[in-house]
Amino acid sequence: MNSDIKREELLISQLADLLVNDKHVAVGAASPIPGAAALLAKEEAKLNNKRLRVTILHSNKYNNFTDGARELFDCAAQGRIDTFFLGGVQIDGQANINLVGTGTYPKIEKRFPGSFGSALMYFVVPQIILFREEHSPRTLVDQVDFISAPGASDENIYRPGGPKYLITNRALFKFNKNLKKFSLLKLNQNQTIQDIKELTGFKFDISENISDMLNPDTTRLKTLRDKIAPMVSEFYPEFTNRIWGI
Amino acid sequence: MNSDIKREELLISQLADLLVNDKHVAVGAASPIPGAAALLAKEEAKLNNKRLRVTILHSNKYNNFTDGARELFDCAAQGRIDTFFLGGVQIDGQANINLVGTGTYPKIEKRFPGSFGSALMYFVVPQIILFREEHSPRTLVDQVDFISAPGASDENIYRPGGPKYLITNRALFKFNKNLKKFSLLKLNQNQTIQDIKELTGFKFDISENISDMLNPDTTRLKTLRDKIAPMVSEFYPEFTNRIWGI
Amino acid sequence: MKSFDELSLKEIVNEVKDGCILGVPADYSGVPMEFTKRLIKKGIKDLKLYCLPLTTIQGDMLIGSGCVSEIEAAAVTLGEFGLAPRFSEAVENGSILIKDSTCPALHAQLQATEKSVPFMPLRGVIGSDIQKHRKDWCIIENPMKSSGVLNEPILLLPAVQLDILVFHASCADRNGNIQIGRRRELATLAHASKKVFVTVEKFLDTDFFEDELSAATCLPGLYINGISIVKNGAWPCALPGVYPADNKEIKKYSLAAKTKQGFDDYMNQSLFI
Amino acid sequence: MKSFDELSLKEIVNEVKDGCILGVPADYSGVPMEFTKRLIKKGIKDLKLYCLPLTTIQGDMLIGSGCVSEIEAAAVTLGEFGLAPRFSEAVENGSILIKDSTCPALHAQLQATEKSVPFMPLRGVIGSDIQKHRKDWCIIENPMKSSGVLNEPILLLPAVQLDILVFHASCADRNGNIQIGRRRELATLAHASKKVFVTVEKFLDTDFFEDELSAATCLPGLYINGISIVKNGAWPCALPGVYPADNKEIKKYSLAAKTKQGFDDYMNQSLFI
Repeated sequence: MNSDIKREELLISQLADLLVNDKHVAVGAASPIPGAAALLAKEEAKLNNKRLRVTILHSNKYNNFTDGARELFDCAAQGRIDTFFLGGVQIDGQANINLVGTGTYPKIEKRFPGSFGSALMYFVVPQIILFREEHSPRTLVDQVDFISAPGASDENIYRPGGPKYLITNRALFKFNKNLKKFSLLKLNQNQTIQDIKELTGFKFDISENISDMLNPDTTRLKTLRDKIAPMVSEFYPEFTNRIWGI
Repeated sequence: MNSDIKREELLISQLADLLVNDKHVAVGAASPIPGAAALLAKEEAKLNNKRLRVTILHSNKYNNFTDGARELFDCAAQGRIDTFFLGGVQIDGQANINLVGTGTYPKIEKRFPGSFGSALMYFVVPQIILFREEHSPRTLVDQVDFISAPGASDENIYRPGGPKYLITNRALFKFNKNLKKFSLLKLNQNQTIQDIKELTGFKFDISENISDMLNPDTTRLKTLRDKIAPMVSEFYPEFTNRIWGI
Repeated sequence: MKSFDELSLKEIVNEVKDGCILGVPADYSGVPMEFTKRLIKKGIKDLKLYCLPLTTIQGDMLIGSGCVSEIEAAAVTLGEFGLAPRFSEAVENGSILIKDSTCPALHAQLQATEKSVPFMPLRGVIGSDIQKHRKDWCIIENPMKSSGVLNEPILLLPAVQLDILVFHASCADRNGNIQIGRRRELATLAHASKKVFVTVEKFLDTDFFEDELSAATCLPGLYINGISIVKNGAWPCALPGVYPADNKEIKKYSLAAKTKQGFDDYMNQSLFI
Repeated sequence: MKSFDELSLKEIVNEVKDGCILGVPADYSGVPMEFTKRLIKKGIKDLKLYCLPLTTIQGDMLIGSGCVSEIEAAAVTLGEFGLAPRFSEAVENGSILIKDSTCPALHAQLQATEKSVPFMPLRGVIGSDIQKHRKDWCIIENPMKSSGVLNEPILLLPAVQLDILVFHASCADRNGNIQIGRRRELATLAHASKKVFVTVEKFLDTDFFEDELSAATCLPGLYINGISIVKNGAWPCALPGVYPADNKEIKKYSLAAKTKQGFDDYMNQSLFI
């Protein structure tokens, strides 16, 4: 077994750690790393005699829905999904996310695909994990140009869900709902707090128990490479080919 | 072929005449006579190179729906059903129908099953045919004790549909929407206008071109007995056994 | 570890608590009759039945056995075999509360819960005595400038969440997915229920999701809290596509239940023999 | 007489009129690519695309070819192959109007039409810039005393009716019923559309309604105005359960379409060879 741990493997492992208390994790479009993390967490739950259900929309086999494309949203609104992943062209310090584009809407300078289902999912799924590999002042900004979904809402708005974590290539943040602010929780290897401060466009707190991201142990790495990678190749063949050569 | 025409056959034939301009007729629960009429009309449409779709909820074969029990109502609300049949414990002179019971609600004296889907179907299906075999002052009343669905609505209410005809063992009435009143159109054999007046609990007009209900001709009767009866026996075996001995 | 909970029928019955809102499927969507009899035998009290949209012998038996305090339905009937006698009598003597409704309203109230919105609009119904007696419904003027007519009154129905749903189906796969065919109202019921239990004729050692067409016929296991094998579990009602109704038995019931004494005799026989 | 209309692809294309609202299925529900190319070749103008809830190469091609004036969608993207270049450029230079939405809103607006109600409520969304820019949406205080919270703002979305829907499916039966498997968003689209046309890989000489399980996989012919056989009609998109996407071709398109010239060359080649 190759012991050089890849960046993607570390992220998958970090994400899997956040799913240990879940019963149902759903993964949206174009998300190979969250997809692999969810399947890994499911496999490890089995060993602990627990059940974790994983719905991967991009897959046929791991797509648990039969009521059409709206079922993801209905299911989430019913409170039946514990964790979902969202990304963003821009993410700001109040956890507002922008999937639409840069510039002053509707006069867009650079247009991206659009908001997908974020404007509902962000409100109703208890644990939303923001996932954006690129960690730069361009992606993590002080204020997003367009709010696809707000990080926080007024008291009279129905909102059982919201942002819990933000993970990038360089760091893991926890979102503090009351302060409406991120707090730096973990650093990727070779990153310093100073690095992160320079590369982050918004102000954040530093957690008291800040630590390094730990590499997956041998057992987990073996599960990931031997069992999970082939599963992921069903629906993300390009990704698994690039990372694991399968 | 037995040429003694049964009462049920005459009613089926009368109803089939009302369906000649339809594209889609739907038939609800416990309605063997409307069901047979719809299938007869469909068969005759075919001979005229026209298509009539028939949805019989009580059948598996002739139930065109795949979106669950709500599809009948959604489909009707979309304007995709031309004719539907409704009955009533009581029907009054303004075409209000009562499927709930007699007495002063909620203190019911005699309780019947309930309103089913009448409170929507009566509003959205362009041609509702009221069908009640028993023609008596007990069933055709001046004012129903409970309005399951009103015969007419205010101008600002969305109502593309409503009552068009009322047919009983003894007579066929047409409903005049503007006058909110029935008009006697056809008499069953051996009935006089005077008979009908005595047996009807509400006041009605007499059509200028009142006529007798005509028996089905030999061709239609043959179609009904040879082709339609076996089809109906799939979903109303007791009825077809009683009427046609099959 | 098994990917779902296989329970005994007794365990399912024990999940039903006095006073809860119980989802009741129509006669065409898999009536859990064996479960119903056990529930009666247990002596459940004060059930609130929510019928989608009607009930036949299941509701009549529960009412006749004194298990029901309230029922919301568009109809209670024995179909070809006439009125539901225990229901009619209970309404006539005021021993149960009937919240009279109409089929599409019963669907829409569950769809509101399915979407987690507080209400659903519905056309029709306005001007009926159904609407006049439903204090939990309300009418607003259409506030939507971009659709409909502005001064149009629109009926709003509240979201209703069921405490528990039990239905009978032909089979479940090895992951606890339930084959419901085109009886998709069972999906609506399940989505709107806090807990869902299913009795099935059998388990199939297969995965419905391995094939797109068989996937289309099932209710995903994620909505199901437990499954129990109960052979002939809908009898004497039909299980659509599997077995027809036992009309002789339903007729027998319909005649017996015309009187309280006849009903009691019938139930004693069917529960204890 | 045949129980449905079998049309040529040309006849279907001719049903689409300049300026109409065209329903656009997502990449997982049967994209009618062959139809789309013919529509472009015909020189259709001023289309208003309603995507449920997104579009990929179909929308990008129509936009790049100048056929579209307006698009309502939750996303336009080439998925793994990056941004939809013709869409992005058209938005950036203001040559099309994008009504930005979110997936559940696009579903709900069609469900309103499905039920013929003027609006549907939706939770979430409030406080986003999507909502702030949608003048056709409105917010009311929850008027429902029996459900939800009284001072809660509730978003209402208008019913949207499509003029025409065209999608591609694997097969139709002899009565014009269409096999859609679990792609039930196609049923929602069809219910909300004035006219519906389908291209299929083939006809099967069977009746899906003869069996309860195969019935569950189909969209009833009653919603369909015409069907045409078009082999490989979704290429290069996938037809779920039948063939996968031709990723090589989509990648080729994604590279070509990065410039207007590259796009024109690609389209010339794919339309006229």
